[in-house]
Amino acid sequence: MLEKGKISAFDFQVIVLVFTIGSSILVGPGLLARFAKQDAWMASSLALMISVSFVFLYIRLASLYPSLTFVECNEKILGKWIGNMVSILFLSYFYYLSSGLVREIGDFLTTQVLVETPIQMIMIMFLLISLFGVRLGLEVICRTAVIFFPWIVGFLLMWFLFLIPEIKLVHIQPIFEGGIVPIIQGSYHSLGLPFLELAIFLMISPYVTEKESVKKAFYRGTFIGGIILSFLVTISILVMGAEFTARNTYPSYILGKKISIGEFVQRIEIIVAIIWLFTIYFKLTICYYGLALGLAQVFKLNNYKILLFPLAFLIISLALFSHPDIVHFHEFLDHTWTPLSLTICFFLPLFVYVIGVIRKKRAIENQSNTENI
Amino acid sequence: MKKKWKILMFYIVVLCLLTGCWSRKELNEIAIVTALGIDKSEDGYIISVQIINPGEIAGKTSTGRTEVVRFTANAGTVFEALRELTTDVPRKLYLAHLREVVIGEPLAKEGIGKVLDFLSRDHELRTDFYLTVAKGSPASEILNVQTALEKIPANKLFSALENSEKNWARTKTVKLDELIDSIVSNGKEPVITGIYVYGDHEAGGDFTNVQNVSPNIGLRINQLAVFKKDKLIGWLNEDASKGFNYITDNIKSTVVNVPCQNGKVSIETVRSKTSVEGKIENGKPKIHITINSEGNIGEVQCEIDLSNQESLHKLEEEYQNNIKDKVEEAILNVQEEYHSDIFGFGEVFHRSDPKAWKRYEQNWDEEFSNLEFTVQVEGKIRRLGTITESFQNETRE
Amino acid sequence: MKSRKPIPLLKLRKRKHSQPGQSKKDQNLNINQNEDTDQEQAVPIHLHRELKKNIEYIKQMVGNSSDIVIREFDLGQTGEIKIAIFYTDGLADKSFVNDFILESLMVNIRTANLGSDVLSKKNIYEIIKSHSLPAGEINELVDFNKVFYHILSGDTVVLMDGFLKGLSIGSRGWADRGVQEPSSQTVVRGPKDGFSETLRTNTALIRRRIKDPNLRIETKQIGKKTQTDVSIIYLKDVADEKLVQEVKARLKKINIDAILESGYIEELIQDETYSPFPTVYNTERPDSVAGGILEGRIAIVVDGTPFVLLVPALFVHFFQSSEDYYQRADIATLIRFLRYFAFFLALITPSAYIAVTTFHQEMIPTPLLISLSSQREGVPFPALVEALMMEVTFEILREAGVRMPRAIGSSISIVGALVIGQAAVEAGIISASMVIIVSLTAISSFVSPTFNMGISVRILRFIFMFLAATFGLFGIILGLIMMVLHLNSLRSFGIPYLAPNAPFILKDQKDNFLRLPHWSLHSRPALINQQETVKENTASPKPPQPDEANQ
Amino acid sequence: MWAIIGLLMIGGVISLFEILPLIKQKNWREVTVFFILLSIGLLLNILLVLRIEIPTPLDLLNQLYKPFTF
Repeated sequence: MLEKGKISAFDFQVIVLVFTIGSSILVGPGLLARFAKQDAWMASSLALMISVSFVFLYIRLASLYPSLTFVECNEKILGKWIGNMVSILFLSYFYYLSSGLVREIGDFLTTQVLVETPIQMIMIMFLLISLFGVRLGLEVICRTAVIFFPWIVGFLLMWFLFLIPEIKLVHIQPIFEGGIVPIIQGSYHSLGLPFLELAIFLMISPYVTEKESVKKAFYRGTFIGGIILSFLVTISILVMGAEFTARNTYPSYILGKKISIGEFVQRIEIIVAIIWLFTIYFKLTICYYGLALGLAQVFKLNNYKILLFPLAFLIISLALFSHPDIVHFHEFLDHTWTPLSLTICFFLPLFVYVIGVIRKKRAIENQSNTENI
Repeated sequence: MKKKWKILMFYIVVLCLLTGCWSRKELNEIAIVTALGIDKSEDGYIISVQIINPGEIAGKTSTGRTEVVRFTANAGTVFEALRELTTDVPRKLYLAHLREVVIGEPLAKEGIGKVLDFLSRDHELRTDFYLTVAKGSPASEILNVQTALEKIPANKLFSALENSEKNWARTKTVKLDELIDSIVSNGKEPVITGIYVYGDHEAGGDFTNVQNVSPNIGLRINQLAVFKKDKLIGWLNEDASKGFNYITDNIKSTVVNVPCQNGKVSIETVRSKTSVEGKIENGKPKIHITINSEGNIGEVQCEIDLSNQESLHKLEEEYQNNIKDKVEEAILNVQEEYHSDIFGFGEVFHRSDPKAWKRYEQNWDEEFSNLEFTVQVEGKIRRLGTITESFQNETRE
Repeated sequence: MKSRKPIPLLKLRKRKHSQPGQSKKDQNLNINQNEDTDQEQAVPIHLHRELKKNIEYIKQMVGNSSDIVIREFDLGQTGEIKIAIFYTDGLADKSFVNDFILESLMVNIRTANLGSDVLSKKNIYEIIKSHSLPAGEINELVDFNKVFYHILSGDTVVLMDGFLKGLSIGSRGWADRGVQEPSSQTVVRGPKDGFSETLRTNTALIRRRIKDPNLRIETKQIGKKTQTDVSIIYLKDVADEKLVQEVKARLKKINIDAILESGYIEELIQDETYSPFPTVYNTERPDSVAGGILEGRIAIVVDGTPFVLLVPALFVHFFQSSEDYYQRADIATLIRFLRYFAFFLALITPSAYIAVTTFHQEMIPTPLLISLSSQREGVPFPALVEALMMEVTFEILREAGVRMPRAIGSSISIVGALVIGQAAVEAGIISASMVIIVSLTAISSFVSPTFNMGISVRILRFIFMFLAATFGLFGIILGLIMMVLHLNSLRSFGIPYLAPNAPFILKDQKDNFLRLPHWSLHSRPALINQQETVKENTASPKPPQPDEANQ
Repeated sequence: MWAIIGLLMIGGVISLFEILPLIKQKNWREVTVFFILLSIGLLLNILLVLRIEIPTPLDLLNQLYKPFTF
């Protein structure tokens, strides 16, 4: 075993939840509002409903071989060559996802907060801290998430509470203006962000000690995270209107700017940035961790930690050259990300699962056959 | 051996830290801009900024310099002009604490959309400042006025706008996102409160102005500017402004004068709630406005027997009529003169009947000009103030 | 003339370490002799049969040390029995030696009724051992290492001519500070006695609080030269057996020549050296130690210091004062929150100030921003340098205040701070707000009930300041994440440092941030002890029912 | 130029720290994988420093998934 740490179901639930919120909290509302206008909140809830089926698939896949990670499963089910090919495909998705997250944090900070700071510097710092976490192991990452979890929740609650006076119900009317099509379109696009990305937890679920409560924790984490996201989308639209939400690059940050209670509680948009930094940190760290662990398992190394520095170089460089500009990034997010995620994080695991089930059945049959003889 | 990588990481982090502090700006290196004025010039914009002189406002000893300073620059775009100001302003302009944006009337007539893009794109700008239109004088001149009582003129405008919206209801505070929202929306057109300089225009920048008990010059907010898309097309008069606020449910408190025998009674509106409903009747859109208003007697200047419930009912009726008149006048005025749906009736239809709205959306302005509407006012007078009967009845003899 | 070559000192040193020792009033201890022997092969230097040679050897070993008293005298009717006693002046209780050892050996033994036995050269050893020493603690000695240990730790050693063994009599008694009020951790309500420098006094203070036969006090000597007594104290039926073994194993690993204070032990047994956070708790208060032992933790008492160690020490322990349990639950809870808040303030305030004023001015309300920037007019340094200057000045003042003679210490430091702060502001070098920030930080760092945590905050504060000066709040967040990651990677004797928060243990939340009333503190901390977890079963107090009250 | 030297130096220091114990333990597989990944990473970063345009793989994906977007 490359990872000796053990995490509890509660830790797992927290990390799933934080992962779900991470990065979508800032990009999600804009993306949804672009497609579904004022019905974005419905699109978001619909996406949550659909995503339960993904989680279902992941849980079934994980329970096929409860003590193996996805990469190990692949090899066991598909054999050395095809299995490793599938694993590499899977890992390259998360390689891109890690670099995309690093890119997102860099873009956000350089447009909103630290404008003059070179984006490379921010990326390097963030990735270094993430490396620090990955290096300390899964247990430490999850426990750190548990420590920050009440803060994230507290800040979120505070933020939502402060926004209540700004709500204008007229903003979500008329309901169903464009019919069902834009809603489906919107929810389709938010599938890849973040629900399909949860496939990374196939790399982590074997390390949960309480096997029987993994399922519940996974569902609960996804569900609560998804509800928070829907809530956020709803509140963005209620406060700012669909037009304004869609037009802004980081609508939830602008949402923070709208808070003004008396002359006292205002100018606290940095809270949003803090929530976002925390959540995206854990998302990145989990991806980074899964990537390093998976790669080590593919190459049969006995230590994933030595891969971290080389991977850091790779992630930084991909983050810098993958998108020539922010328009490209948004284009990619809007049009390619969801189908790509569907291929890698849904059809691929589905394929592996189906083959796995067939193989297992056959093995049992063979066994009974031999017994009969 | 195990600790080595920690040490390595530590060094890398320190290395990163030592390489610099790029975005740093010390407090004494920034110039806090509280008001921004935008005027039109032949080939671009004249930008004027009002900068705070913090030492004068919060310092222990005053050196006799002015509390605010105005700078202007002329360039092709707003952004360029702001950068051009660096040739004049010794410090880096800092826009996050902007309270007021004043737009010159000629510019507003030409269209403010281009200007607004900068205001919503720049990362430093927040969305919590108010937008106003300078009436009768360029925006730069508005920023050139020293105000009495409030040391920072922009703050004076800011609080005056808030207070008058709350207590007078003939102005309206407009923030950036709301403005953009109504420019973009087809069923709603924007309004912005006007602002003008009264008194001796020359004396504005003179520091001695604020040393007078009654200043020679001052700033006053009044009237609402009617826009069509992003272009200013005219001004609402004061009564129509009030009517406008009644329709858009923007009344927190106001004063209504009602005639009675040989005089007037002032009624203070303390609560008002408007609901606007849109319906398609006989293939024609129709608007129905219901206003629920509650008031107290604020001042009595005539002989009226307030202890009599009948006379109170009469007053209530007058009160209702007064509001109704203003609302109707406002709508008719806008329908005839401006053909611009500043009340957001289009949005009402959009919300209540999105399918029908699709039909009208294209030529809504025309539809709006011929829109039928009914106004229903429920006025109630609840309290009489601290005295009941006016002593005017006694003084008559 | 000499029949035996004296053993070089160097060789002796090696052997001395392995000596198991027994001290006064240690009747109920069991000492793990077997554990000691496997550490280093002890080479015993046996006593010689001739007393003269023994005395000669001892004299040679201790040199001319004036405090070693050697008293030779003769016994028996004819004085044919030669005897000598040895003790260290100052460490041994002189009156005890005179009244109970010398008197009984020299006077009373003659008149004693020995029944059929006759005092003779043959049976003198047995007679002395069983008849004529009115002392509680007697040990038999066969080799010199033990002899030296006993002499030098204040016992009296009796050697007789013609025997290969001697006796040591517990006669320890030296000048002692006595039990005084602890100076480093004071409380308003609670016991005012504190540990002193004598191990025995300290163990007695603990024993007096826990009168349970299960309380184990196990002592061993650590330090090749100092032979310092180190006791571990735990409740056998509460403490985790594995934990006890772990502590013993770590103590056994120590190979050092001197232990002068418990700080030595602390550094030698802690889990992680490269960490600003303490993983061993130290206290001067017996009630804190007793509380810790009752939770299943293990106390390590070191002779010569009033600071007793408690392991495992988790992060939350450093925010819990023993006074929390003596006050009402509600105020104790509030005060705990205050402590965490102060910890946070002490850690973050200067860096947050730097971040907000140099990166995120949009966060400051306009009037405050105007006032801050008017204060900064004319200040020639960037905020970071300003903060560093003030922080360093403050640290110097604090250190000076501690080291200076007590009489002038506190007054000078206050005056120094006032003068430096005020003058610096008036000279325009430092902005007034920065002085406020630094004072706030300073005061906050004193709120922590233990000194240790205050130190780690002092170190980390500077790192946070640099982070804030480079990346603003982003840097602070990164720093916080890094700090929590590090905290999570720490363990104190195998127990996660941030427990019971991470891993989250719901059961232990009753005495974490909150301090629930005593009647609801049913169980001991889950991670620290596995056995006998139930602490108490008092029902919550209720007012008597009215009909009962009437009866 | 300095940036490249710096990059190479950081890469060198990291390999020094990470690889020496591995070589001592004769974990050749780890060493190989480490060096291959590190050199690709360094190469990419050096190309970035030299401002040589690296074609982004995402354009390929964009092309590939064009039919599936709506």
